Amino acid sequence: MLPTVSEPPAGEVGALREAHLGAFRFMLRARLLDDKFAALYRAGKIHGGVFLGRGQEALSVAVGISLVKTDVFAPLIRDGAGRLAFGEPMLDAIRTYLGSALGSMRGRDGNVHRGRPHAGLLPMISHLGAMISVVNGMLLARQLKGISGTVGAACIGEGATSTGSFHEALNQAAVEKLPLVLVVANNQYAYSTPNARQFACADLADRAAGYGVAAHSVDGTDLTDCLATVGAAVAGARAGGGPQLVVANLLRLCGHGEHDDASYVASALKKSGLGRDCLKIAEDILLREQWADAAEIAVWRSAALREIEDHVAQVQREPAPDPFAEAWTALSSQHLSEGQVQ
Amino acid sequence: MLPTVSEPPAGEVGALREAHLGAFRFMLRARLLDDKFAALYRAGKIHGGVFLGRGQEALSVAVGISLVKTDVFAPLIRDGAGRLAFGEPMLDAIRTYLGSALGSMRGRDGNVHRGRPHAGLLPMISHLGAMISVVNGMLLARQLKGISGTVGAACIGEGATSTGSFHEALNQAAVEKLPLVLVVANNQYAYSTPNARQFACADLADRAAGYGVAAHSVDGTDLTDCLATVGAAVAGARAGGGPQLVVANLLRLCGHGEHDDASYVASALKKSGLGRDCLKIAEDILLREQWADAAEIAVWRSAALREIEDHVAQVQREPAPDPFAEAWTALSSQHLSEGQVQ
Amino acid sequence: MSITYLEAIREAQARALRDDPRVFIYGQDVGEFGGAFKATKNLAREYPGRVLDAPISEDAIVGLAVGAAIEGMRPIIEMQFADFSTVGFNQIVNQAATLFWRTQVPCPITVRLPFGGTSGSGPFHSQSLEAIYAHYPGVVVLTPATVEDAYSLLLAAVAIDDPVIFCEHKLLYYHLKAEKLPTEALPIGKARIHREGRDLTIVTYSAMVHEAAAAATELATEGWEIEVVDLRSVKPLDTDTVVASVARTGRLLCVGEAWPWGGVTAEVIARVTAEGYGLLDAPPQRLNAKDTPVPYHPNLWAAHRPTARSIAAAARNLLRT
Amino acid sequence: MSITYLEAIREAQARALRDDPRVFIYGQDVGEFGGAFKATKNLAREYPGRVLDAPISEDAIVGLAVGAAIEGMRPIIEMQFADFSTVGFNQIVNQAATLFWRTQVPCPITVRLPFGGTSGSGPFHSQSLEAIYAHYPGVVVLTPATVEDAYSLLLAAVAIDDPVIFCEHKLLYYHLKAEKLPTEALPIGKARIHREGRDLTIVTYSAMVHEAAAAATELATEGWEIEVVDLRSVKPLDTDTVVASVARTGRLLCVGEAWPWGGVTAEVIARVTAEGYGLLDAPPQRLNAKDTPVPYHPNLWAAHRPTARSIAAAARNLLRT
Ligand SMILES: Cc1ncc(C[n+]2csc(CCOP(=O)(O)OP(=O)(O)O)c2C)c(N)n1
Ligand SMILES: Cc1ncc(C[n+]2csc(CCOP(=O)(O)OP(=O)(O)O)c2C)c(N)n1
Ligand SMILES: [Mg+2]
Ligand SMILES: [Mg+2]
Repeated sequence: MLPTVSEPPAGEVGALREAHLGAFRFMLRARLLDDKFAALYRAGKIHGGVFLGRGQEALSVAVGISLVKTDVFAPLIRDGAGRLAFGEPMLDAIRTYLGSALGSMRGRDGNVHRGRPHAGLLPMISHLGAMISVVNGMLLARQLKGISGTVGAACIGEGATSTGSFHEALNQAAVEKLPLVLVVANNQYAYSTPNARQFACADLADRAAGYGVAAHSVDGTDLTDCLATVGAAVAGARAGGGPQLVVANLLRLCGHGEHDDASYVASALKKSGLGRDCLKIAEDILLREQWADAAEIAVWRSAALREIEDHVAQVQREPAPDPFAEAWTALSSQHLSEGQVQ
Repeated sequence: MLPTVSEPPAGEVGALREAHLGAFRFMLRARLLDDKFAALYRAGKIHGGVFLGRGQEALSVAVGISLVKTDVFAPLIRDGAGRLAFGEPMLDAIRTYLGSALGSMRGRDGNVHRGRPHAGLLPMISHLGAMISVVNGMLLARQLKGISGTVGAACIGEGATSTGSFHEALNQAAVEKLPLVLVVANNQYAYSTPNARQFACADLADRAAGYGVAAHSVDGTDLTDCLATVGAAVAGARAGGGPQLVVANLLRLCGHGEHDDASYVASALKKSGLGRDCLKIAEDILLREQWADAAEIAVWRSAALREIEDHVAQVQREPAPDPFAEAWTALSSQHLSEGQVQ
Repeated sequence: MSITYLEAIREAQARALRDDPRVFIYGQDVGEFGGAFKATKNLAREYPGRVLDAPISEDAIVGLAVGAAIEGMRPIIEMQFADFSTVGFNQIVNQAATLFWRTQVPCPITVRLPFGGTSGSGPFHSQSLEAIYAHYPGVVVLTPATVEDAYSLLLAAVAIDDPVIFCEHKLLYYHLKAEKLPTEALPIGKARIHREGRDLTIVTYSAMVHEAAAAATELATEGWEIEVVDLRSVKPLDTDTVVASVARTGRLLCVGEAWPWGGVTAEVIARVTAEGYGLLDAPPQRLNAKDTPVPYHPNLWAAHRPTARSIAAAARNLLRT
Repeated sequence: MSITYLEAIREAQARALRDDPRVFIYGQDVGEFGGAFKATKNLAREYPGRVLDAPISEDAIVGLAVGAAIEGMRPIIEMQFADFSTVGFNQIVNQAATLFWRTQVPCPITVRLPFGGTSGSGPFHSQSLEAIYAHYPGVVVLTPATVEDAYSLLLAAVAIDDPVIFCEHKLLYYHLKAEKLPTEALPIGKARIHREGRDLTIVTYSAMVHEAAAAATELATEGWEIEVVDLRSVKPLDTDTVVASVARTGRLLCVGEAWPWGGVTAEVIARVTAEGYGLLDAPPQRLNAKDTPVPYHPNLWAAHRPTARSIAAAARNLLRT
């Protein structure tokens, strides 16, 4: 059963088509990049874990595509698609996973822990929920500097809604009426933990009223719904509507990380609507609406594959970080560094 | 304008009368004890701060009186009345404030930081929100041990709802469906901070739905409402209804502590219904319902004053803690104590 | 048959559950899934209702454990990584660690911290926080280096009436093996001579015991006899055993995988110089991780922490002094 | 005219707000109310929109500061008490302290911690957490002992590009006075000889500088000349000045108000014995608070922390060695 795209006014059809086409291509590139990381992981070419966004690309891309360059974006572990859409160079992802000295994290941090704060792209720390208040701070700073019209988006999973950080930050944003868009991907599991052990409310969107923020629910498997709903949330924040809580329902179509076979995922869930593959659904929309045909999609796919292979090949030739060239200080004020005190 | 006691079925009038009379006497004793602490503070007889429950006695006593001996109670700084009702000896309060070596805290901790864990009365640590999950743990332990019918109540102010601990603990209780009664005294200020800088929702009771717990709102100035509403919440938890969130509206009729003149409290609030003195209202109820007359109340008052003066005089003669007799170890396993390593 | 460090931790928990009805386990993914590292594998099935999945709420996780302990239970908490204990920090250091001192009601909780660096884990899945917890009064901090100690110290941790921070090193989980579980063990608070020697004492703990032992082996080929002391417990810290070793060797090198400032190594040196000053033939030295977050890339990681090679180099320098 | 330590902190903030539009203040009750201790008195009125009351959300408070710093602001955070920073701990040590190292984007935030014991404040309003923060890479930890340093170190804290934990001692707030604010000052990272002497060096910081000085005065009547070194900054720690002092006196007593295990005193001794071993004529000693929470009752509190009297006694012992 395909989702129905509700009839938009004639003039907007072109925009809708463009948005879907753009989004789909980011999703496709993100999926293929994820596949590559999985393959590199299996081949023992990646140090540490690999965390994929499979099944969450529609939601993630909707966030990235709804933002503009000057916005702030704090993606989390399953946001490969959103990152690309926001403008993260694919090279950053590959370099960080492979630990290249030329990457934005220079081998100091890895995998999904990457970003460029001055480009508005925050590099997550692992502690769940901790990035949201950082987004708040960037938004508040802009208000203090008299910059308006900026939006900040933060993505998290439903498991992270149980953190104190989530609560404090959402409440803080509400008190300051900041243009925060907080996107919760309810993918039914936090690692192996099912929702029944994570929260007891009927719908996480019910939390919004308790903070005094706007709520949006979205079918995370449906690109059209994601684009519309996340787009509306971002527009609402940009228009001065204060924080927006978006709760998407979907299913993680992979393990928590590539080391995890996810055998604990209930088969009823896999078979339910939540278990649909958003990439497949998006492709079907394009075909049905005749926004693209199979041949075009095949071209995009092979272009993306080539792009990925080229980048990986390039990064594999790049230098690894050199411990002897490292500054080995965590301070920016070099003169205050304690250096080699052991 | 007096609150109206809605007509109860004939058989319950006696119980209602008894509840009001009992509650009023605890409130009165708590108020007079607070007055004494304030006087001792002004006389320089108390080390550190003094924190009063003035204006919050009706709510607090309703909690204490709704619990039974085998329940768990985690009061906070404004719960003198609830403590007495739950069975805390008045001596514990005085000894802790005066630092007597014979008090339950033996001079190690002071003022409102007192309790007897094995009597179900938790001694708060200062970090707001931190006691709620401890109550959860006691309730869970009882479930594990097969003990049923226990309720645990935790009191906090509206300011503490902004802590991550509050959120994590309430969610935890909801997931485990624990018989937790979480009572929020929304007294409009957290120290000097007004609600507008603390949260942005219309009503803190709106938070309940986001956790999947029951909500109760109550006029915290009205003893009758407090007894009914808190009583219903406790009964709901005891009956297996899971966590209950009670939000009371009232005003702190004193400074944050006795060092604070509270000049920041808006006079409009003081003049509003929130600013009514719950003790005065409770007295008016007793008189109007002819459950007590002025003479009886005067007798209770002087008995309470005598009790307080006697206790204070006794405690002032008690030994102060002796540093030379102190064990100076924080471990229960004495043999693992590092002793005087400096 | 052989048993790993990780299996020993699982077995200790199984035995604690079996022998003591007051024990239960609480932490993220510890139930049906058996934990991120499988330290609670099958325990939920074997002990139904006593191995509970927690929400991602470290503060409430520890708070709940304290409450349960007040009621006489003996909870074992698994932090998914030691690094995440920072968000449960307040409940550990201010709630659990102060309870007995304030109220005379003991707080027998065990907080398991899978800790320490492994290649490719990066700044937030590699931290060594033993010094952070040991600075606070009211806690015991254990750092087993061997399969035997992983087992017996964990059982001891669950048995004592105080909060225990149980630092189990992730690098040892799968690789370190023993023939069988021990039937007897040194008590908490006693250090152990891991290897005897007479030229220099290396005091260390946890995974670094093995780096130090490798360094000692290397130095043996150069004719040096290095004594390696495994602290086992960093709080309490067995100053007597350390001082006695220094009395034999005259030289002290303290090695830790944690950051330098105020680490175990500083504490050991402060104690030895106060109590065993005359015993030292050369200035005591320490070797710690570098004072930066733990890097992701293996090249950087290997340079960030002490290794057999850097320990041997430091020891050689000290032997020459 | 005279100015207190607390007023100096207020004045430093006023000047930072005046001179640098990037500065703003965020914390509970810091606005109209002027802060629990009045360290931001009138600042909200004088600098409208730049002194903001925060909800009771320490984690989000610090997180917000980091975000603002990324955007080029220089936030000053007031924790109501140092003790409550434990619930903002993770954002300090894992977010703020790692930002520059991970991304090369500096994180110029100042976290003011009103800290240290005062009579009647009890276990949760008295803590000294300088060693906890100093253990982590990526932070600077300052501990002013004088009115002048309270002022100039706070200005320096706001000026540098790294996260600063600014430990201001509550006991000094009202009682410690100076004639006027300084116009020049030692930089961050330099210790100061508070009092010269040649028989023994006491290394300390913050309120304990005054206890040590009082002990020195007492010992002077017995003919001893005690040198008191005020560290000013515990991270970085000015080992050179300390070692130079020990070179003059030959004896070292380290004094701290924090708990003993892994405190500043252990760190100082580890450094001095590594670098200045031959300079010591006697074993270095330390004197810290006792290893329990800070007690409420004045009798217990006075025995829990080092005082002029206990410092003098420890110094006498050491002088006799
Ligand atoms: C504070 C904290 N506790 C524990 C973890 C370990 N951890 C990493 S991911 C994860 C599960 C996250 O689940 P969810 O938020 O639902 O996101 P998802 O992985 O499903 O996308 C956990 C527990 C962490 N990163 N941070
Ligand atoms: C985590 C934490 N942060 C700050 C404080 C300092 N503090 C003590 S009471 C208080 C105000 C509490 O307000 P509220 O919760 O509304 O309770 P009320 O005093 O109004 O009864 C604050 C900020 C604290 N105790 N704990
Ligand atoms: Mg999830
Ligand atoms: Mg309040």
